[in-house]
Amino acid sequence: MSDLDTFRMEARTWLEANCPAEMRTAETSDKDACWGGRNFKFKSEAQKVWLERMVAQGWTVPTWPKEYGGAGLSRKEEIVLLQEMKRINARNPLSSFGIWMLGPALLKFGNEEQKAEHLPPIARGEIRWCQGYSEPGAGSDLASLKTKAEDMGDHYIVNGQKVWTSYADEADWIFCLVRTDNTGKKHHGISFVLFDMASEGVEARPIKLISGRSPFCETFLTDVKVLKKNLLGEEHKGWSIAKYLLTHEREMIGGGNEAARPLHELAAGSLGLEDGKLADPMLRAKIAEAEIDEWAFNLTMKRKLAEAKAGASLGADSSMLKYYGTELNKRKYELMMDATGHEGLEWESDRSNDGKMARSWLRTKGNSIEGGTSEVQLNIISKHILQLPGA
Amino acid sequence: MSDLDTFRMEARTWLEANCPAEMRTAETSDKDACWGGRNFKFKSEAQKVWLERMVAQGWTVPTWPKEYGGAGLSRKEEIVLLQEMKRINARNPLSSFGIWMLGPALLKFGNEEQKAEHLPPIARGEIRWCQGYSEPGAGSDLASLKTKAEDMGDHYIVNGQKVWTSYADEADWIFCLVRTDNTGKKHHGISFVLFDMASEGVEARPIKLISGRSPFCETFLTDVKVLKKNLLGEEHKGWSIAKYLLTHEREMIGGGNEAARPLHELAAGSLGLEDGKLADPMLRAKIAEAEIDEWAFNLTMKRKLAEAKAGASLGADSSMLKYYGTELNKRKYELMMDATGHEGLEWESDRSNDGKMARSWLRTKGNSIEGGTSEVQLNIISKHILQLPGA
Amino acid sequence: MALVLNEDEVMMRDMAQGFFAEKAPVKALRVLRDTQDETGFDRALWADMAGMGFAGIVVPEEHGGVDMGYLAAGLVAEQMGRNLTASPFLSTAILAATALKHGTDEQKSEWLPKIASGKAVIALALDEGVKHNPRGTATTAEPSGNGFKLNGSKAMVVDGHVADVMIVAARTSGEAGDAEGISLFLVDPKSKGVATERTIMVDSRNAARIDLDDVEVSGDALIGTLDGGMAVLDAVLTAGRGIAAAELLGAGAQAFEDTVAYIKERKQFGQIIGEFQALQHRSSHLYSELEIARSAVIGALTALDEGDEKASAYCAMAKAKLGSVAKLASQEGVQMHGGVGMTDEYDIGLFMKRIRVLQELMGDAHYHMNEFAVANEF
Amino acid sequence: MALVLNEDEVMMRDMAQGFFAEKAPVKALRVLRDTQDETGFDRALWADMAGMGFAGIVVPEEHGGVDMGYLAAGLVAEQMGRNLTASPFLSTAILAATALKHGTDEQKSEWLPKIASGKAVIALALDEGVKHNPRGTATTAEPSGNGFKLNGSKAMVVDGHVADVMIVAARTSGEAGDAEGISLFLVDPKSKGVATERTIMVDSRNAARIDLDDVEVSGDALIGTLDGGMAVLDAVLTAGRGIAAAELLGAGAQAFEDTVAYIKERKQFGQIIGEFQALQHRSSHLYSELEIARSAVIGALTALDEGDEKASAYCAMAKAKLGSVAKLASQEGVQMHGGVGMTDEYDIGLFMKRIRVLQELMGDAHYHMNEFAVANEF
Repeated sequence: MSDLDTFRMEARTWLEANCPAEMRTAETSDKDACWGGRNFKFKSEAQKVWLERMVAQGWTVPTWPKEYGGAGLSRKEEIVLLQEMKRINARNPLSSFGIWMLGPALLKFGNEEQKAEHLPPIARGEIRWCQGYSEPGAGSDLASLKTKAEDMGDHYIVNGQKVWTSYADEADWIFCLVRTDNTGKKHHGISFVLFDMASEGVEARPIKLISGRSPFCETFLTDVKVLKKNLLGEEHKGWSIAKYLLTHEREMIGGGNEAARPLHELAAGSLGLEDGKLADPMLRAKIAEAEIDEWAFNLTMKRKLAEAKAGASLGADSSMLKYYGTELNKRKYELMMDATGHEGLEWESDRSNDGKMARSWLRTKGNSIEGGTSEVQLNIISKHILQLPGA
Repeated sequence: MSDLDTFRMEARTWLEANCPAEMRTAETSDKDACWGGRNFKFKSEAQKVWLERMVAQGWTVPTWPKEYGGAGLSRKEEIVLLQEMKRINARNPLSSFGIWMLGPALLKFGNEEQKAEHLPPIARGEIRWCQGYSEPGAGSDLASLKTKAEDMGDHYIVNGQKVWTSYADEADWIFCLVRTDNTGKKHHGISFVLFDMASEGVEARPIKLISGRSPFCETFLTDVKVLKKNLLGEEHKGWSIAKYLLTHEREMIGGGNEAARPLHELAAGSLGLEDGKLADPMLRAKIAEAEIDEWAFNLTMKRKLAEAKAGASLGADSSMLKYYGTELNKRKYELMMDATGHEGLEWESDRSNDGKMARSWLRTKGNSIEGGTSEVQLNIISKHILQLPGA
Repeated sequence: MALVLNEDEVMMRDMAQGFFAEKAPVKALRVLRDTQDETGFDRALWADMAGMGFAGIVVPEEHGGVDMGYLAAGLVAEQMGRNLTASPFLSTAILAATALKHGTDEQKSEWLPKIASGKAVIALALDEGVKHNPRGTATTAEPSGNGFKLNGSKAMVVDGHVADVMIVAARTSGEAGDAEGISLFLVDPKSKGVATERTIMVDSRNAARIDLDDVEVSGDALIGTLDGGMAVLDAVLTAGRGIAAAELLGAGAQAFEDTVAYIKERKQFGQIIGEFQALQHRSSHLYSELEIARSAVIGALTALDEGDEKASAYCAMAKAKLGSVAKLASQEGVQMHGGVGMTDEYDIGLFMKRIRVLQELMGDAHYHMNEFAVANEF
Repeated sequence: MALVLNEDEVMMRDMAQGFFAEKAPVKALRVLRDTQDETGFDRALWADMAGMGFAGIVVPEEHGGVDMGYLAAGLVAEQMGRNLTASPFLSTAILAATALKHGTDEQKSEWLPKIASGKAVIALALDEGVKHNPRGTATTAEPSGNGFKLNGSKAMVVDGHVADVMIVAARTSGEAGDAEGISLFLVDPKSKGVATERTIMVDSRNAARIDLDDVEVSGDALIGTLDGGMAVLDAVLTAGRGIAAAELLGAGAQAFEDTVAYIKERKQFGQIIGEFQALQHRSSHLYSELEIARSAVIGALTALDEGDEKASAYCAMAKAKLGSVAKLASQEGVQMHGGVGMTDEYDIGLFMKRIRVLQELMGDAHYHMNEFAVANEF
């Protein structure tokens, strides 16, 4: 028996013994997720117990070093752990931008003191993080950000406005891009800082979207004091950290949004069949086309992953995946709306699960905007892959 | 009875008496057209008689002044004449770039001597003209043309190369853009000159296209002598004449290419029906979509014409019509190829009328290139209609 | 076919333009939505619209209307589309008025003046499944006494929850799927057995579900002939599709113009984003589509006014084309607005919502493409 | 499913790349075309290809092949697509070899070694109407003596006019439209009653019409079971579609790369046209489509090699996707080349022609989209 097989049996045994039955059911909505943080209210005792037990194992962040709250697992062991969790349908114990985004950046760019201070509370779900990147004047062109951090010796004074800050109203700390130097090119003079959302001068307001309520906020920063020990990486050189995280984010958005049920089943259920064929022959054609594209796209995700494992760098192909995946997802939701007709257009009713179809459809329109617009991805492909002049 | 009604009766009587029976049948191919010129060989006695009689009436160029070989008709009378010709299915007596393109420019920009010299032979079909615009390095960017005309006092010496010169190998004279000044912006320093294709130093070679034989030629100009009296308009200011003619050409290409038979009939004939529906349900959807677009596009041609008659200027909307019409035509031919399957792919056989379907399909690909590419039309719309910055 | 507006039509358009921009701009819809207004439109506005002649725009003069025809009605609808104006124009002034022109003299005398004066709101209760399908009508009307007894369920009944009377399509013979055997009835929503539920839709406009449980109507409630309701419905839907296409044109054109204005202002990468050629070409393509679409609307409504035998086909084709083009305009609009296009604060999302509903009403693009193919026997 | 090439496969690809670029580049096709070559391919090249193992690439080793499987065959086909190489690879090495693997021991022993060694050219005579439609087979094979008598007409028979033997699909029971009742026969083209006409197609490659007039074949000419030919045909067409998709990938990718190279050089308006953002975005979109398409080809052929039960569906899906994507690549290619893209002098038009024919062979994108829907019961 290989080491990996041994690990698999141990994991299986532990999970069987420690995952509460209630945590082995599918989440029914976003609200079922455990996000942790100072103000988080557990939905159930089982949710709390499940988090505590996983934290004790170091399995909220399995590949992180043990000293920072992880279990020091290899990538292969992590995959085995995830497979075993999936086997019993175990819920993710902790959803966290700290784990998904800041953690990897801290591990790569942080100094020893920063890692020791911030990583363990992330692993334990004690501190919830949000991301302060976009600004009203700096969306696709993130590097033109203006939020200013003035050097006051041992600290900065930060002034400015961030937008699209997910869960800023619920987060404890923020990792944030600020401008520390105005004199050079726009990609220089950006610094990557961390601060407590409870600091004086921080105000977060939720943004209402076309799809309704959203986790996004506008965040206003007025004379916020940020200690210099909370500067990640070198001063003025935060852009390289930001880019590292953006690539991460792009990969998450590109592949994340698979509808559970094939489009054609939804359509057949909604419209019915005539002589075995979807009652709307035009829609039938478009669904077939979209599903073939989806199959080929999913294969591409797998292929690029396999190539990356084999040592090739994904590079700018992450832009291709992000572009294609989000545009395809938008197409799919348009077709779902076509298939569900009047019912899909309902906005507020039990029958429509509070307008779930319509809201999801509208929400997908943001897929090709957030994390770098489709236009930006196409620019990146033109420049880095096709090497077209002036791109 | 209005004057117009009187004219209609006169025209009807004359046409009945003078149009030979043979000239009242549809042309079966491009080869049936009468192009005139020094070297033209009439296909039949009837074709020759028909031209001579129409020339005598001034009806090859009905709206031109009588002194230049026209009949001095009003636009409304011309429309009546065309209606009456159509009524008896009379063929066009004379196809001519001299009539369609150079003539209007001569009338607008020519001096008295030039009009007297060139217009009558055009009206009589004695001199056949071709157009020397594009160059290998100047396609969409026509104004960057390099063919050079050196000032030698009373004449120019022209050197350079033209391309896409339709029927250069059969034409008698050419109207041609040349550069007389190199020092300013590219739109300046262009002059519009006329010369005999029999001049020493002129050589025309036909170009083979992807669709097979074509009327297009490459034309090489080596030390060609052009008298200054053959300069149309002012020296260095030929661009305004060129633009005037380009708008003309755009309108011709945008609307010209209607297939006689509805797409769905072609498809039904080729594929057959199942339960009353086209055997290929996917193609059926696309044909319905294309035919609805075609209906709306044809209405748009009519609407813009009506608006122009009502006094509005067509302006940059000619670019919209050219863009939409040619792209739609390409779509239609793709669908025809889909509908005709293997048969449409044949290239050389009696069965396929020498590959007419495939050659026509390939030829349509040039629609969105010649007369200003689709990209150029979109640029024009962006700039002149939408007034987008930097367009 | 005249494809250029004449003087009267230009005047009507300009009048409507000024009226809606002043009285019922987009923010008026926001107020109705955010106050959860129970009527779903502004009754004072509707009275004003009647005063302008809009409510009676296709009602004959003898019944108190201005009888200006469907092209003129389309010019009004276009401006409503541009302003996202909520009103019973489509349900009452177009669908119901067209239906009642096929009614008995008594029905005309009773209802057409009330339509023209803005005193009655009338809803068409037709669709039952999730998609438009007139032939699929399964609601039944069985003979009962001197009249009929109706049973069934209707969905997406525009203005159904505030209607003074409804026009209900029900089957008096044949089976769901048959064109024959459908009849139209005037039904009082306060009748015993009628249950009305307002359904809040994505566009914040009016729609309702109507349940009919042994609802009794008298024999003179029948509009048109028994079993021959499809002929009346064809006329009603032809008009409705043409006018919906006109509203889509207005909404699509406004979404486009808002977007072009936005990209002329917004800066990214140190450039006005409207300078980027990729956005320029997409904008110019959309401009072209909208021009083509405008011709489709004018052509269809002109054909309708001229009594052209192909008017029904043309209105359906216009509805198909506008469904696609307006949708593209809203999609490109949100994308080119970028992040702010996703916020409720900007109007572009409201256009996307209204366009989605309009393109679904009375048959979406796919429906009409299929019908086009059937009508052309392919 | 391994979606990354292993070492052997990389070697095969590199070998094929070098081979075709040297021995059969695009200009070789021009020579065949312009000399009106009667064979339509270069027999010496085919012998060389056999020497390289390409002819026997799916033939078992016991019959003289190298048995490397369909993914490897796809790598060869991709390079042929890039070079527009004319050869009997598709007809003989793929379609016929796959069919004969379902033959009797005698058939295998006789024909598979001849395929692998390049000594026999074998054509599949299947389609009859203008579109691909295996179930529509109407050619009949009636019992006659110890064998059968064939009557009917076949079209678009690739390599039909130079075939040493043909595999003919004919109906032994049932009616056109039935999947059951089709049988496959080996037919000698020199038999009495066989009339062969080469049809010159737009891509200058081989195709023929075959008329069968009381053609007698013996009982042992049957491949597979009587009336059960569709099972063999499914296997044959699955392989053929997968390999045609691979060739389309090569042709589409080369058309794209030629175009990108061209727009990096060509100047208009004082600018390299590749600097125009509109062209950049369209190029980047096409790059994305080609990457997606590549996965479809690799996934389909891998499934085929692994005996995945969905291999048939996957190969059909890959054919559909590649038909669309390669077509887009050729259309964008001609447009971005501008005027010279229309001339015979540049290669881009030749790619457009070949891609059109390939996407038509064995079912176009519409055909496979429809089949996909049928297979998924919608």
